[in-house]
Amino acid sequence: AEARDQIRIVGSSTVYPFATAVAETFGKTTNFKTPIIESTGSGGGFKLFCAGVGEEHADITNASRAVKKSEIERCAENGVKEITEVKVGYDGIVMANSKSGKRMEITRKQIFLALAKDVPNAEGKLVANPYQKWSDIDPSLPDFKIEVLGPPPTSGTRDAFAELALEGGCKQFPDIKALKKSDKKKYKAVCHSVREDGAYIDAGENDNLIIQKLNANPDAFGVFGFSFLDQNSDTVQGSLIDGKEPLFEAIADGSYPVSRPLFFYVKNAHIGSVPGILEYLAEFTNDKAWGDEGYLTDKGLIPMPTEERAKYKAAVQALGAGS
Amino acid sequence: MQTTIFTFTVLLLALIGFYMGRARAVSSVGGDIRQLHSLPRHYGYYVSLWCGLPTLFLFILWFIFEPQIINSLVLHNVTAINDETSSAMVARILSDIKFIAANGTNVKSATPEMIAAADHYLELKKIGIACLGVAVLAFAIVGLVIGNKNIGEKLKARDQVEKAIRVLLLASSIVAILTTIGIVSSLLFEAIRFFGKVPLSEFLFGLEWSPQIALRKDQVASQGSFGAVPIFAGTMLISFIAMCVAVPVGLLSAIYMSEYATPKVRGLGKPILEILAGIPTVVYGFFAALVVAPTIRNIGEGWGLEVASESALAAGLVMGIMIIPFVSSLSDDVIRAVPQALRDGSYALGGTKSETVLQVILPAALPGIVGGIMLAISRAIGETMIVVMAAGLSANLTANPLQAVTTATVQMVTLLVGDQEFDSPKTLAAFALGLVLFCVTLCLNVIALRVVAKYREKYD
Amino acid sequence: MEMKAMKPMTKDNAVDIEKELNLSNGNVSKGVNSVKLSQDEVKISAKDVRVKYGEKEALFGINLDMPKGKVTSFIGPSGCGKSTFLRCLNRMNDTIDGCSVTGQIIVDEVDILSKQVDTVLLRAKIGMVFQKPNPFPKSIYDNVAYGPRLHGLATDKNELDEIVEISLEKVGLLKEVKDRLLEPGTGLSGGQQQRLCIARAIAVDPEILLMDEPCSALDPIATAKIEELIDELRGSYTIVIVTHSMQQAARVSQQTAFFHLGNLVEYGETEKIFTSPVDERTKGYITGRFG
Amino acid sequence: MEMKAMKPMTKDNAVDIEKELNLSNGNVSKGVNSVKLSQDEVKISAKDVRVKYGEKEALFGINLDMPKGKVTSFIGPSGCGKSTFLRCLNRMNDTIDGCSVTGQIIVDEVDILSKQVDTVLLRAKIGMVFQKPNPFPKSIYDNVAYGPRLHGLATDKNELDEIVEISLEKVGLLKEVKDRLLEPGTGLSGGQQQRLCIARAIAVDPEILLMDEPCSALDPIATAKIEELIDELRGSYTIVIVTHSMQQAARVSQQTAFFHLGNLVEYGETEKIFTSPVDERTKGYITGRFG
Amino acid sequence: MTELKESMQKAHARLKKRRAAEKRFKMFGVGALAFAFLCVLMLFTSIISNGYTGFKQSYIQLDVVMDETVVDPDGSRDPAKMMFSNYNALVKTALKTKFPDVTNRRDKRKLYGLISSSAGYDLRDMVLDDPSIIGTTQTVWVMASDEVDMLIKGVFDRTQPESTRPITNDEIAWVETLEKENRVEKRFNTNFFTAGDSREPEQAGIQGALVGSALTMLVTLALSFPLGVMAAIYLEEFAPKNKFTYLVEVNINNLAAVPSIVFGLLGLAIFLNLFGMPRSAPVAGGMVLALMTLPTIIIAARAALKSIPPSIMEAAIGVGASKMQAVFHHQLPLALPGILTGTIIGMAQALGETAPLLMIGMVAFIADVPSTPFDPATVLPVQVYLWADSPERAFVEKTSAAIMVLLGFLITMNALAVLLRKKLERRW
Ligand SMILES: Nc1ncnc2c1ncn2[C@@H]1O[C@H](COP(=O)(O)OP(=O)(O)OP(=O)(O)O)[C@@H](O)[C@H]1O
Ligand SMILES: Nc1ncnc2c1ncn2[C@@H]1O[C@H](COP(=O)(O)OP(=O)(O)OP(=O)(O)O)[C@@H](O)[C@H]1O
Ligand SMILES: [Mg+2]
Ligand SMILES: [Mg+2]
Ligand SMILES: O=P([O-])([O-])[O-]
Repeated sequence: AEARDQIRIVGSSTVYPFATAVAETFGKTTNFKTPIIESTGSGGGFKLFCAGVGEEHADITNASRAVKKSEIERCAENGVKEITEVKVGYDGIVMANSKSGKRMEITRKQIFLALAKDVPNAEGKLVANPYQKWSDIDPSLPDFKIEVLGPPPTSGTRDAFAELALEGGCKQFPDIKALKKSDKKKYKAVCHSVREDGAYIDAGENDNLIIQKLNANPDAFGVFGFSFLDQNSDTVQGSLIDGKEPLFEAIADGSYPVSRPLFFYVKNAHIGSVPGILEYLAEFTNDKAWGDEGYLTDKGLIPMPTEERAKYKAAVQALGAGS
Repeated sequence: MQTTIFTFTVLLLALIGFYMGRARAVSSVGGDIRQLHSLPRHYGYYVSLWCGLPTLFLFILWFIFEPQIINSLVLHNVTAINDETSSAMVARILSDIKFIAANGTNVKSATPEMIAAADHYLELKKIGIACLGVAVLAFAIVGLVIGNKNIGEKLKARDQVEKAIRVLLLASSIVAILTTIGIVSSLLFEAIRFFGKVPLSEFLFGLEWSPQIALRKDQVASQGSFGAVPIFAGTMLISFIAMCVAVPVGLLSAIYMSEYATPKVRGLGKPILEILAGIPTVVYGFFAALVVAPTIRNIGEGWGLEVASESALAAGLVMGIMIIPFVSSLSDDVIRAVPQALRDGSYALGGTKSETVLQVILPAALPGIVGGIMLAISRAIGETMIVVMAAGLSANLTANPLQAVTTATVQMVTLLVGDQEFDSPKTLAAFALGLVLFCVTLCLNVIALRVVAKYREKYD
Repeated sequence: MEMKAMKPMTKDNAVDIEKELNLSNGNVSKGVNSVKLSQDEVKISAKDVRVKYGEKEALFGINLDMPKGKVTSFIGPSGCGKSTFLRCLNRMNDTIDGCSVTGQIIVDEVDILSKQVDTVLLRAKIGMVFQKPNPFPKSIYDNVAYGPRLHGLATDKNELDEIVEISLEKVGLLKEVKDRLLEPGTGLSGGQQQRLCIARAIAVDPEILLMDEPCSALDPIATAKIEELIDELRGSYTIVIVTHSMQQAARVSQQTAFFHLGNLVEYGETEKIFTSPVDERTKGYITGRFG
Repeated sequence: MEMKAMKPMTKDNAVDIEKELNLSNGNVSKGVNSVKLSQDEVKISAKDVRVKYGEKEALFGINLDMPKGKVTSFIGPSGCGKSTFLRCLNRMNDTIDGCSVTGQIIVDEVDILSKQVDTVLLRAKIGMVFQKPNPFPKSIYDNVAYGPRLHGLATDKNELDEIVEISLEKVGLLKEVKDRLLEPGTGLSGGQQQRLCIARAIAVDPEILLMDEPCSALDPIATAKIEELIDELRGSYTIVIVTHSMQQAARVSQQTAFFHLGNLVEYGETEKIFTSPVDERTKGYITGRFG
Repeated sequence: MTELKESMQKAHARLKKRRAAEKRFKMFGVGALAFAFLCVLMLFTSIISNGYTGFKQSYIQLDVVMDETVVDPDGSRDPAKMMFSNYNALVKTALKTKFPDVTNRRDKRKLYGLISSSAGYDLRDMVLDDPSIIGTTQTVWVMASDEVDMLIKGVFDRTQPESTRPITNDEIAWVETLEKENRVEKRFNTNFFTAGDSREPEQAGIQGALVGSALTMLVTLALSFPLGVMAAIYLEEFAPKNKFTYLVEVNINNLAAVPSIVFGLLGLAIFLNLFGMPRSAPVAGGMVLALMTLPTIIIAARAALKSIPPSIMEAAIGVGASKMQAVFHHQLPLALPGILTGTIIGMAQALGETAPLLMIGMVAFIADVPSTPFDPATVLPVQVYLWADSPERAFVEKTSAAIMVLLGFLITMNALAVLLRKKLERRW
């Protein structure tokens, strides 16, 4: 068979817009073919990526979370022993509503109370979430039904939101925090479970659709990535969480609490055999791309601090030297 | 590459065989083709078949067995492999070797032994191809000669050729069976693994569906979060709503077009309706989510009803619109196929058109209409996009069309393309859903076929 | 039956016929009509009935008086317009696109071809039975009850039962199907089906019964039964029957009309038509020279 | 034609017929056969031919010798098995699921019912024409040329042209369609279509021509032409024709066989059958007592 | 009718009601048909009103100095080297000269953002085409960036307060300056039809997906049509009526109800993993869709074959054709129109499918236009799906425009089949 001369990338739909932008520039500014990037979701990406070494397997996988231990094991089983992790930046997860409604100011604790499956009642005992209106939680919050459109349980964004926003609020209850030490499983179950009585609505993976639905329903809130807020700032507004507005700068300096890192993973064994991988990595880690004013920021990526960038860039360059 | 050349060679030989066979047949009767059993060209086909068919089998055998033979030969020389090596390990080494063979020695895993194995591999490949070439050529030529030799005045060439075609026809209809086998087998193994983690009874009768909890390994099914009842109930609710739209609208349109409308209206109307079936479902999805759902919500709230912003009603209504043509086009055909004699019978008794349609034509056309509706239901059950966009993914067990529900296909798609984990029941659940859905529709179809057959017996 | 007429037709006499036809393709059908009926003997009176299918003329002005309470049969070679004329008599031609009927057909002093006439009621009054038995895909009971239900002839279930029973009795089907009134009518034998269709037509209590080759799909025994039935019904109904069998016409009818290529060639007492036809064409057809 | 027989059939004689039928529903058909042919006069010889459709028996042992170069006609009431028997003669029944034929049919010393016989060649030798004209939706030329092409009867285009022309000439269609050989055969009139079908059958140069009610869909003029044609073809072909018109049987055939409910009731010279039938049933049918 | 029988009088009385019922029923029919038409109309208007602007693109006129020190610093005029020069710098210089008072770094970035990043590649092509322009000043029309395009098309409201607008006052001012000088123009977006996918909305084109769809449909048609027809012929004409035939029949009906994503799973397991076919390639996609389409075609083809009058078959057999010949010479050509109808419906469905392709890697970013069925490719519905999921606002109109192209493709495909069907239709 003829050797493959085109990079194949799989993985997260969150990283997809950034990876494609890099791939396109890479294709246009070099003699290599533009890589093919499949949007399979982080988990699906690892599944394909870890299937083995060789022509028919992907070279790079994008992920909106770090690789899991089970996935590393699976990789190793299939002979994918060396992989390199590259963190590319941050993604803010925002809660937003239509501009025709009022901007919401909310804390993570309140988010937990609004969206968790079980919440502590006055005595601190866990009960099924009784709150129907925002104002039931706190009179300062608006007086209408809790209705939040967000990604389904199968989505990485949903996991991140649960971990950062819900757990962040959850921890603030001392009783529950204590649970963390005694019964870690229970702790996680309490902090990560999203209510299923209709207040939280699984709305599929299409964030544009959520935004359009918000426009149609001013009382509803949506949970989605920062780039969608950025692009639709004329119609939707991000809620302030813990007093922080979801702004580019606030996410970049880490003061906005709900943001998560994005990654991609490279299969070392393919470097040198599939042409262009190193050059692609170079393009991605170039400041023109992921720098503070790189083109990826236009696409909504929140860049890492300079030192962190330098660290990953060095790692990538080391790959090239090694082969 | 080489195989392409071989293919063309064989095709060329077959072509030559055709002309040889034809010529031989004609000359065997001294040019008076009337004495031949079959037409000269049948003798041509006959020789071509002799030339091509055995070679085709050879090709197939080669494609199945060549990799296995070469693999075992290559691995034979690799010292890293002994009897205890796990099969996963063997496969990995093999893929490494092939990778080296394809991409050269600057690959990371390239140890000298591996490189040698890769060279060996390439060598064997070359030999294999050469063998294939010789064998193919030999088979084709021998076939050609045998076929040619068989030709004589008495050879029933047409019968032989037709036999071959018949086998081909049979093979085509077996593709449907093979597809089914493929589908079942690609679902079955994963589904069995799923049922190893979640008991079948819980899956079939559990009332709660919540794959989110299962993501955390420790709690898997113990909380009963894999009960498929709400999913199938949702599937039925949405399909039912869709049918409530599609059946009356489709059937009435069909009746109007076939019984009342002028041929012109009918000629134009049918293709226009058929466009509805071809519009991509994403479009319907947007339409349902952004136009229909808010409208329903507004109306509902005007009436003081509790309406979820994502309702089964919105998804069902729009899905109903999408499948209108399945009902209308197929019903139109069967209604027109009802013999005129029945209409005449009713008219002659003083029946009006509507009475005739409702009391005579529809009952007579029922089996066909049921067939069309079955196809429409199939489509409704299999639809994904509209539900994802308009009804959401919450697995509520409810019969209230104003609430959000979800369907089996939607869950399958989300589970399969979402963030999955190896071996997690969450991913495997998709396969189980698929398998159960397959069985359900199979039962539905068997029943429908029986019902239709029964009606036929009664009324034809 | 004259055997001399049985020699194969030669080119010459084929041409003869063609000539005759050309002649009779003229504007008005000038058939021989030996029937003279008094005013109140007449049930149906057709006056210059012409039918066109699109551009194609199928009937060229038919004038015909059919007597009350008797059986009139139409005979003639295939395609001569028998069925077409019969269908005019209860406006069944209305259901055919592009079929236009002119002239007058007077039934009980009303011109049934006029636009004002309500075809629904007309057809209830003038029943029709078709060549191929066409029971509805319903139970035997529902088949017969269909008409009465449509027209609301019964006020309650009992009355309806009675109508069904009487109608089935009249066609001699009752004892054959008594136990299976609720089974589908399509499950009956051909002859039974045809009698069922007649019962269905009778159930709305019509005055006239039109039959278009009612026996041509039946075997001899079934045919015999139907013919017997026609004979019994005569008197209470005015019956018009189309048949391709001269034997049948001779057996069941009192008046016979012979059609040829859209014209009424000859009309008279059945016996007279069959024994001493006036027109050459009638003679030719009867004696088997053509047809 | 005896007018006394024309009285409507009564219940009594319907029962009579039923009795007769029961009698003849026995195992073997013991018809009257007045035809005695010498060995080389016979073209087709049927011996104890029985046909079943699934479980239903349609023919109960038919024995019949048909003479070479003459026209044999089958008559009888509807459903008596005429078509079924005719279709046995060129194995057309093979195409019907569940139809089983036993017995022997000897044509030119070969039993054509045996498995060894190549039906394709057989049907080329024994042509068939159907009740409804069924030209292929192709050009007139292709219709006629279809058979010769199938069997490779022409080595080149000229020869094929010739075959087509001769066949069309034989059925008297050539001068009518000469200029539009490439127009579709379905555009012809009914009579022309039927002649086209005959031409198509003749084109493969068969020895026997089977015709199943070839004129029943045609008007009198077209019928006359076909009958004339049959008369001309006789001699070069052995012709078997099914007809429901006794007049036609009388006009075109030399031998007539009368079938009734799956039995051959009577077989003889046409003239004899029509003037002095031996069997009661034949007499009843001929004189119009039933059918 | 002078003397009505008593029973008839009753009937007469009911007549009015029955006539009313008749009228009502007819109105229901008209209503149903009208409703269905209305749905078609509504869907079309919503798509077209959203999408027609996608066929236009804003261009901005700039005076660009083809500075030799940028384009060809070492003066070698070597195309291989000039290939990678920084042409965007030329655009930036041109903008800087046009708006000299922009000095702030942030503002400069905004200013450069007016122009699409494709401008540099356009300039590169110009230079490589004709190196003699190096050193001259060229007046060129370059593509505006997606945000400016949205502004010019009026999607962004200029009157809104700046903070709630995705575009700043400065940017609006610059665009208005350019507009005043007639340096802004909306043109037909040929690029949309000649380019592959891109992350920049203004550069994104449909050609890759269009060709991908065409190739995929070709594979689908080439497989499902003959297979379907042959299977139908076997089942309708040759198969003995036994258990096996029943099994096949149930199977085929059931396959029609299998969710399309399951066909994707099948394709992944069989075609990719077992047969080793390339990922993301139209061959594999076409094969998966062919399996999905097969039941529809078989069902339609069987119905079409069934409706051919048996007299044709009899005629052929009567002159000595074998059954096989009769079927292939007569039945099949006559059934073809009906078979085509089934093919139209089946192919229409296949054309709109996304879910099964997800499993075999066709839901992907692929910038290159495929040229063979073995090249990686996406298809139109996938492109629609991907664009619909992109954050950039300009992709909204692109999505609708892509849907319009998809519908155009569908209607063309159907029209071709309908024409063919008309041609094959024969009356008898
Ligand atoms: N629906 C129709 N459209 C066009 N022409 C028709 C139609 N029905 C009948 N015809 C023509 O009108 C003429 C008379 O037909 P009609 O059916 O009345 O004949 P018929 O005497 O009943 O013949 P048969 O004995 O075959 O039933 C024929 O030439 C026929 O072709
Ligand atoms: N394909 C079939 N399947 C089952 N029964 C059949 C089939 N064809 C004919 N029959 C039956 O066989 C018997 C003889 O039929 P056949 O068609 O031979 O009668 P026929 O004499 O040609 O009548 P007609 O004059 O109406 O054509 C009839 O009872 C008929 O119902
Ligand atoms: Mg008639
Ligand atoms: Mg017959
Ligand atoms: O596709 P995701 O894994 O980023 O949700």
